[in-house]
Amino acid sequence: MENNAEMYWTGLSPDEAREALVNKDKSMRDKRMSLKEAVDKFIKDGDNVGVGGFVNIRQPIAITHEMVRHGFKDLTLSWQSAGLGPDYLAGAMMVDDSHFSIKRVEIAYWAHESFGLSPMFRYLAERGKIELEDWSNYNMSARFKAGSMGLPFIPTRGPMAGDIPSSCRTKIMDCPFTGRPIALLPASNPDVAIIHVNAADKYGNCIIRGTDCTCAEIAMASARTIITCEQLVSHELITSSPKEVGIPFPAVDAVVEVPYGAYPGLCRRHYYFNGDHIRELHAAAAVMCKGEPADKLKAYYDKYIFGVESFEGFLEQFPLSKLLADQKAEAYNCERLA
Amino acid sequence: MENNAEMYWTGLSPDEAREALVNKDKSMRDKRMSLKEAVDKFIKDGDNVGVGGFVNIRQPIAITHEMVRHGFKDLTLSWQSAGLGPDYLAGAMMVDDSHFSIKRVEIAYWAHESFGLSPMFRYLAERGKIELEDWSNYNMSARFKAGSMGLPFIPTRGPMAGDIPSSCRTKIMDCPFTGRPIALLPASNPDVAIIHVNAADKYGNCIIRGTDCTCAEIAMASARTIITCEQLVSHELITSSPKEVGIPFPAVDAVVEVPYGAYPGLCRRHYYFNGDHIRELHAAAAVMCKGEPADKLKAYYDKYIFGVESFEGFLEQFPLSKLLADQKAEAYNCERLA
Amino acid sequence: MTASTDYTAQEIIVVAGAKILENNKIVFVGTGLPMVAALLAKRTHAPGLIPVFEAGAVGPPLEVGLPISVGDSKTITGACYAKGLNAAFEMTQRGFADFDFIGGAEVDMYGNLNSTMIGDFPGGYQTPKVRLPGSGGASDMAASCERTILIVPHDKRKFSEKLQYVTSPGHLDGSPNARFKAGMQGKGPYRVITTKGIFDFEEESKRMRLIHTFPGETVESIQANTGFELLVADNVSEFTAPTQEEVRMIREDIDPNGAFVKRA
Amino acid sequence: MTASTDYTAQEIIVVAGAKILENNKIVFVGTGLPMVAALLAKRTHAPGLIPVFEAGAVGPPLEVGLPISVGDSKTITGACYAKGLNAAFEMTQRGFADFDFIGGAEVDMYGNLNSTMIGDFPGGYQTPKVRLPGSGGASDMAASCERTILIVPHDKRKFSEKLQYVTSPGHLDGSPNARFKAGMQGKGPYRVITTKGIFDFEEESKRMRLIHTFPGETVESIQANTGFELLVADNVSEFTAPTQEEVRMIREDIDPNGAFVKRA
Repeated sequence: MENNAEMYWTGLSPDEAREALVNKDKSMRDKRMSLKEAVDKFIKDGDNVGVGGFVNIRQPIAITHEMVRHGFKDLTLSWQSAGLGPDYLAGAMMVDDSHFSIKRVEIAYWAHESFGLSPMFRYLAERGKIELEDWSNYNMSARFKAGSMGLPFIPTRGPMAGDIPSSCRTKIMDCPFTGRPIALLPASNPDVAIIHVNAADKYGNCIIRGTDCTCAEIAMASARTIITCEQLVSHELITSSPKEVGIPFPAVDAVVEVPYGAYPGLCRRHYYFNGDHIRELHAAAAVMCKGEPADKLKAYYDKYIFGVESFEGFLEQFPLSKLLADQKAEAYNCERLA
Repeated sequence: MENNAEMYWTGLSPDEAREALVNKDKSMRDKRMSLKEAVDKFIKDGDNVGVGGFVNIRQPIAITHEMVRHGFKDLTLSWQSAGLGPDYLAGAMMVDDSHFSIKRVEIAYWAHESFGLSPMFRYLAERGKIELEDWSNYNMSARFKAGSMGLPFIPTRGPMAGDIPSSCRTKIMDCPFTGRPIALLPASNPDVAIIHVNAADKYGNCIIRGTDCTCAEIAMASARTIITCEQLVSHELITSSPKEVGIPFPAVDAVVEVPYGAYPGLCRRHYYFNGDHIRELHAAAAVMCKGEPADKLKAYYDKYIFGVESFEGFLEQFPLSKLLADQKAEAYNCERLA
Repeated sequence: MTASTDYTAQEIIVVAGAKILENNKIVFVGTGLPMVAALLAKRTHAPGLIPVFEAGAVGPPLEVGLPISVGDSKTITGACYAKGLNAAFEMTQRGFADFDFIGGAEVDMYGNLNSTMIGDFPGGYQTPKVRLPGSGGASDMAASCERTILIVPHDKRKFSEKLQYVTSPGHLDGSPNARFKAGMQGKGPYRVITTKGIFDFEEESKRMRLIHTFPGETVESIQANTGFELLVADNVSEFTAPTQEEVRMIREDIDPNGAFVKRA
Repeated sequence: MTASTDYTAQEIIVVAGAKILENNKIVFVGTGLPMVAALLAKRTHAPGLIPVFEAGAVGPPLEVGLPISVGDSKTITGACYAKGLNAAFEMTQRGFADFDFIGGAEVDMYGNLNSTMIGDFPGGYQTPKVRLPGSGGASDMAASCERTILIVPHDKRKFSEKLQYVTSPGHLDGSPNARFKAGMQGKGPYRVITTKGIFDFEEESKRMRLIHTFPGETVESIQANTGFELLVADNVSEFTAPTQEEVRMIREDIDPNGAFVKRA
């Protein structure tokens, strides 16, 4: 096993992550603010940003739009599997990398399952514009978990062979109990977590429906956490079911109510995918992979992101009938009385 | 760090634990049976038994009574903090160690918080009648967690100094990422888990109210799991809230409906502690610490355990008014409409 | 049970995949065609099949239809357990998955799989010729599920002597106990389903072995489209063409929108 | 704010413990008197105090009364988060606990605590003279919370030069950065509350230092009952006796059944 001299931490080192929490005001206080304020206050150039959700499920889309409007430089992005969230950030870099830039990604998967590959990922990766570090879904989930547990590393059994261990900072050691090889993954403690949830109270106690993805781990591993929620609800309602709380308030710094905040992705109980819009975004980026200029993508950003004040302005560009249809499609998936 | 040559596994080694699951029928099938049948079928002499619950909360009391009636030899018992469950098993050994015996305990705490020390633990430990291995609550919880994760060990930061590391099989190594010492705890994979839950369906999907304790980890780490539940409910009801399922069916081998199955301890939403009865049991054992014979404890066992056919017979010896009062006390703690 | 005459390459893959899945077993289902195959199996010979999806869902009945993501809301409804990614992979690492079922872009004779990049590794890792999505959970499933079922479109350049990048470990270099020695669990690659046939792995050498040719293919035509030397089972046979009912189920009931099974 | 004249030793411990707890901080509360003190603090000067209990509850209002176990149903009601033991300790290890508050049977001058055994360790470990309950979560809290508050009944044999067993690590041997070097986190022991007074730890030496005497005690009487040499703060002062209202709250509102605060 190699020694630790060469280890570099992106985001916070384990000791820095501890220190950040020690110095944090962990009181139960009102954390509501505008999304603009939250992004301005809690994200900085050069940050390692942990992205919540999974592929196009409950991705923090509203937050990424606000980040694009704000502009950031040299971000490191970390997630397990993601689609739209990073697409929006990467697309901004493709449109104007003096306004927005990603330095590095630490990931397992960047694509869209049934909606195909990410042209943004292909464009940036194939041109060497971002540093890549490949892990697996469990690797990245376990790295966030280690970070959320206050551990410097966590062991896993996979993937133990192949080229992933040579693409990343995992270390293989012989287990001192069994003698067999085991992987040790360094913790991930992002500077800031961006997470969309179903419901939250003003203190930041969050309820997630459907898969938790790795959201609690990312929030609790990070030094700061921005939460958007479909519904801002009373503390009394949230705490009437303590076991449903997936992220507790001390891990949260900002709470913003943003209905449809994961759209055009899916948010369980609220809306299903808008595949047409995902394809519209991709079409605008895909031509750049073939060497065309950024015009089409710039037009998309001008229309949907730079041309509006807030995420509500993005939503207003969809016909109401489409938003209602996507609500209805999801209502079929988890039928319940209103 | 020492090498692995000296490592001994109680219960299953990591490779044996994997093999046990590989060979297991994991189908969704009806697992209902009598408690007698479950104990007879799934517990064997010499087993490492993982005990669910925490101190006197949701301890698998009905299962321990049935185990006592059955009689077992040379058990290893593993838990984080427990009270009544192991008291009943240890008391049986004090009454007649040719019928029931414990060889070893791997634990963090054996006592009763506000109800005082465990005279059973004092009696057996101070006379050298059981092997002791001391860990901490997090240590034992993390060991079960490692077992449930299919890992041979899990790192923790505590307790890193003091005498616990010299009382147990933890190993301290220098973290290959930070250079600082970190504890590696060997996984615990018991032969059998004994767990009481609030509700289960016939396949073994379980819902736990109040603290989960370390029940899911113990069940999923063990080769076999016996579940008793306050309520046996339909699969449809259980799966209408998939996120409330704490233990999924493939981890479960037997499901037995046993109302009051954690009594005289607490089960959230069902009943609060019966402190008087805990004290009655302890009084019968405490005199043996002072050198008196087993008569009083034997009388308790003859009356409450050997003298009855099943746990219902134990319950029948309480006045209905007391059972209702303990229900009512708990109803105050978590008031809700019926 | 009339044989279909107009099934597509993807449809026969789905039917073959479904048939390999066994009733009452737990299968960790990767995204894409494996999801369609699992649903077809569940609605035909394997109603007791227990699907697990890496975003967290265990054992959903899938009565609300085909998920188009392994995190789709449709995987949660009626599930027996639904936490997050860590919980799903921890169960797998523990040994709760009898099978995993994954797809990839490039495979070698030992069932190692590439879904990361086309290009030169490690030299060109930071500037891949084609950047693929990456492992997702496939490498975790391949490392820790008991037996792996692979889907790879059959193409000479994709059935390679040496992969450009090994994302999901299979039988590694085929040496005895290679997986165990590397620290992994499970028996590794079990079946490969391609657009041309079905393969298993010979016990001793761990090399890919043709066991079924798809209609219209021969041992020779398949070898000709494979970039390494195939083993051929003694009793190699033709895989029965999908029935009209199977094809109808795929087209009308299971994937009516062509989310994964393309009509073309 | 009339001073009480009939408070008990346990009652002054509870009042002192409550006063050390700061509003709006997270305190990981051990079983016994710390629970009573946390509830008193929450109902007096520290309504924003956030208790965490090791069985899993985070931030309950405790409006349904005093839990008699750290896993008591009363800790769950109205809590902001409630998983199990692993989750509670993982949060602690991460740094979410400003304080922990634990009791023990034996303490040394560096705030190391014994709650495991009386007897000879390691020789007599398997046959202890008195077997105590064991660590529970105390050693985990002591290892990973930011600052530790200890309660130990004051007795010469229990304030020992050398502990019979070190369950919960404090400042270890008092050497510079001893905790950090051992791999732990947090600043370690912060206050000790006994039946005779309140102590902190001197910055350099990490040795226990008397800062407040309880009414009726003097520096000398306390040293006489301590098995090691105490440091004494320059400005040592007498701790104000509990008020009648504080005593009433403990007896009537908080622990009316004497679950932890014995009347005798």
